[in-house]
Amino acid sequence: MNQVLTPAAGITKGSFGEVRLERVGKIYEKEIERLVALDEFSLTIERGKLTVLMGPSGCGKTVLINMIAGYEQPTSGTITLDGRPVQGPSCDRLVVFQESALFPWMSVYSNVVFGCQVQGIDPAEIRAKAELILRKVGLFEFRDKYPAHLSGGMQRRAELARALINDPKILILDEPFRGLDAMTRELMQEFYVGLFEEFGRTNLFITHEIDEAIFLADKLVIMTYQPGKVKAEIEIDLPRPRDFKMLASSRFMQIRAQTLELLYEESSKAFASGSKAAFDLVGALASSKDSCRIAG
Amino acid sequence: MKTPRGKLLKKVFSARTLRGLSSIVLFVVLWQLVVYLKVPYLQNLPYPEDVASHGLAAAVSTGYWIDWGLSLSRIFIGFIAAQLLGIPLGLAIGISRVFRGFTFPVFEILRPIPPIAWIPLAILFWPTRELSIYFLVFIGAFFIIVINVIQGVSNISVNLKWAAFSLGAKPNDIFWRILLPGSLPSIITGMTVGMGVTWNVLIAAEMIAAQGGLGRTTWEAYTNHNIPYIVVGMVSIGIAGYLCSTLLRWLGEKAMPWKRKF
Amino acid sequence: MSTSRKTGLLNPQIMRALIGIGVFLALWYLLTAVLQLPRFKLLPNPLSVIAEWISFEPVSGRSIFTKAFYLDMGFSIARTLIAFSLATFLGVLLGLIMGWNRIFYDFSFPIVEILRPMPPLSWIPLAVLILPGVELAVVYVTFIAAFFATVLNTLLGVFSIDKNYFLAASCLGSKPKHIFINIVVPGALPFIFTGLQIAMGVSWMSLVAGEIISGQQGLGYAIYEGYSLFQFDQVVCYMFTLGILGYISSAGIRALGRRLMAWESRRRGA
Amino acid sequence: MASETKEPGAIRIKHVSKIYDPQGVHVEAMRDCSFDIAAGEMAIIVGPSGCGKTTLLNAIAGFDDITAGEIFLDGELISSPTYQIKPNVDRMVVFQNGALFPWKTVIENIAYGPMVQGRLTKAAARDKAREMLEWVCLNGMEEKYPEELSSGVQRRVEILRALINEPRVVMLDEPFRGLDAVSKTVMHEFLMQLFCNRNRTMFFITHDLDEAIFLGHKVVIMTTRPAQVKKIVPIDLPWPREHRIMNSKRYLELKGEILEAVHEEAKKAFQAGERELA
Repeated sequence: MNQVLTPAAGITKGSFGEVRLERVGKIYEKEIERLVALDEFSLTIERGKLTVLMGPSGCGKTVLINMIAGYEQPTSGTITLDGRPVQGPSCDRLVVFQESALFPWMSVYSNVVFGCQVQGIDPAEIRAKAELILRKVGLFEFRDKYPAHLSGGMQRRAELARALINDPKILILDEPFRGLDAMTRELMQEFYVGLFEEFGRTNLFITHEIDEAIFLADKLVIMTYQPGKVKAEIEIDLPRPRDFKMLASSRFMQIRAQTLELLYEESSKAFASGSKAAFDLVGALASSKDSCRIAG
Repeated sequence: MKTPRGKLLKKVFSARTLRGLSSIVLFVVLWQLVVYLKVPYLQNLPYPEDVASHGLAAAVSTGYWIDWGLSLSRIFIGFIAAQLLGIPLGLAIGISRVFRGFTFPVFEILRPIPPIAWIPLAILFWPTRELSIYFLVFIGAFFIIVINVIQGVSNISVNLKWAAFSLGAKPNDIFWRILLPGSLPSIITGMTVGMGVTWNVLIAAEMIAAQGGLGRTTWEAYTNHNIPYIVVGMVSIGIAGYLCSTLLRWLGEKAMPWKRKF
Repeated sequence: MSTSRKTGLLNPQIMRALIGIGVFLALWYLLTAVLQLPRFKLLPNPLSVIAEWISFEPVSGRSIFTKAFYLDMGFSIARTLIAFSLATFLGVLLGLIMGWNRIFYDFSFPIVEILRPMPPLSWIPLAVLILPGVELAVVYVTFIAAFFATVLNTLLGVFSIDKNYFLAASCLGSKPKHIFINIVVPGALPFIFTGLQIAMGVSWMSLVAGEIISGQQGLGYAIYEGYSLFQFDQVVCYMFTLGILGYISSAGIRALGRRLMAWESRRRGA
Repeated sequence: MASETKEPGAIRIKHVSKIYDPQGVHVEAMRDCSFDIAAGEMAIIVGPSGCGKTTLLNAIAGFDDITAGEIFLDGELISSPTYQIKPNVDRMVVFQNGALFPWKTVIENIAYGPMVQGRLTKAAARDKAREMLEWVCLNGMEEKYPEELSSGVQRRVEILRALINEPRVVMLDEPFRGLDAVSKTVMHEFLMQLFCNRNRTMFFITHDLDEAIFLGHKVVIMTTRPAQVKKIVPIDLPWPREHRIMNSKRYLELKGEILEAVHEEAKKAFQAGERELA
């Protein structure tokens, strides 16, 4: 897949944005319940860097994305993009969703050009741009197919193309490779990291997979469980361009062990507070306390 | 390598096809036998060949085809009216919470009333019998389509709407390019289900109140004690209903190429 | 604090519903009783309908205080109940066996497919002629309506079961009867209940038609009788009665389904 | 707890091939696969998606037939083109997407096997099931339905449901797919402990190479479709293993070796997949 990565003039470089979250809080009030999803969350998503966010389920990652994208408003604090406050959805902050959000009733081509079309860009320009980007992601021959007729990996590439053609200042990816089989997932990571290394752009990537996180990231942010806060920021100093062989490097394994430790700590806390998402730890904590040993 | 023809032959002569055919033959033989042996209650059934000869006689008569035309035109007029009113109403209820709050309860009060129970009021209200039958057919399809459209709209993933907003879509784009195609599968389902109910309602309405039509001739065959023709009528209604559903399925496939499987 | 805002009559949800219903009734009244527009003046107005329904001495002889009303209801309910239970029993059984046994499916499915497109109501003349007594004919028509809906949904239900459950069960040493009881029946249950919901709706409709066309007694019959005797208030009363009964019966099925499928409702509740 | 027979569960796979041919679509899933799994060995199978690993599992379990070759279990023929032994309690499968019966509670699920086999009465089977749950510290889960549990716990229950039948071989088809890193760690420790105490032959399909090396006695790498054995890598790390081992030099060497082989096949498979769709 690397062979398709030749520079394409249609995708402009340099529209890098910087997102600053300052003491952001988000509280949900439902009936009598009061859920503090985020509390005093401060983070800078640096210009041109790939920031990866991890944390136990239910730590407010999705809320965070929704607020950066402008689908929801924070209860307190400010979110700014290049110094200007974020208000409502806009095409300078595009999200690639967990479950594919390609419009199933449009062909790949129509999906990719949708944004440009509704913004009223000149059709000839759209066509040229779309062709370039479709070739870039290796989907040019598939442009007339519907999303359901593509493989999972192709769908993800189509979605990346739909976002990139609009030249967003920040690209937000919410567990984009979830649901793909392990093999496709690894190849997509390679493809995506290649794309990133070529074009830069500010990226925020959310994932559950520890290997994926370390393989991709410039900076790894680990969140705490309810209320969501920044627990740790780890600079990933693996050299770029990244290569799959790094997965077997000792530096990689070191970072992995360190990250796992932090995540385990958070999951235990989540488990202790009764989160169903951290349920997997049941039995594990008990057996580690030696209160109950497996005996043949 | 196998030739396509070989594949076709294999399919035609597969165990499944043979079983299916033999079961149909068995069914006809059993029917014959039941009548021949004068099994209690079922002895009044006509012989299959009687039905067949009556069917053939009907197929070459103009009156029979006029009945087809009458029934089909009633179905289409009532059905299309139901879609024309039901789809916009469903979309409006599905999109606007406020509108839903006002209209849905009334809708829910009227919906459980069986369409056939509307017959007397329909006859009373509409100036002609024909109009009242259109109305009944309309009622049969209307509630189902509305419910399905509402479901269709609310089943559209919020991510799709958000994605469209992010990409710069205006409410107008969202409606025409997201909500409408997104609820299309439910609309088609609603139409298919509605079509089944509609035929049911039409037959009852024709039996009770119409002049001409497949339901009416079946009923007249009953009053004349022409039992083979009753069966001919039933089979014709079955075929007509089946053709209508097939037409809808075909339309659905045309309208939703993205759903097609390879 | 925030809870108080959402409950009570001031809740916008309930307010809107009440306003909606109020506007509907007012409009109905306006059209039929006040403005008396050409065709509308033939229809009964809501006040007279309600007055008739709760009157001690109804003109039609039928209100919630008369025996006749409950007799009509009883007949209809009994017919539906008999037909529906029979259809459920036979339909579920047939559907399960068809879905479970490939060979039986190959033999029986074509026949089901041939008989199914005939609307249940087209059976009325034949049923009246062949079956002794009108009562049986009405029940039969109601039965046929529910039967096919149940068979098809049960069949779909069995086909919807994840193949892995069958494989896992065979690994665990199940014999066919175990697979039937432990996999096929519970696995198809969600679809069976969808089928029963649909079947219930169709049954009521067919019942009414059967009663109108060939019946004696019952709500459908009374509706038509009311029409021929110019008791239009009674017609509307009975329409709503049918609506209420239909609603209650499908609610009953839903409740039963929730009880039988604890694993589903608990998941949703969680 | 161990069965009486001495070290049962050796599998021999000899020249196995499988061609699918439903209605003339000719798909060669496996070609001439041969390898052995010793009794009590944890054999990990890795290879690109859709390469035919599951086909092999189905053949051993008796779910599907093969077109050529033979499979033996403890010297006894269990599958050949003309002869197959039906799925049985001596070969248990834990499925990819989980196959706990959603309409049965945890304890009913575990007790199901011994009950339908007529080995234990209902009460005895439930007691045994409860004992097993306690044994792995999952007590308190008895009356829950599977879908109320997290996927990690579901998987553990499913493994218990297999083990209660004392099978000769346990086959796991990507059982920990989709779990997050922490849950996976818990699952690995769980399986490690189980394995150390109740030594069974395991046939374990996975994509996660860390999982493969951490748990396996040997890793069998398959090629893209039609599946052939590309390489068998014995894992010579000492038992029992702890996560610390992942930083050892030998571990990284093994991982590098396997990574390269798998990656090569994955790319081939991927390109073939794109061609097919075009």
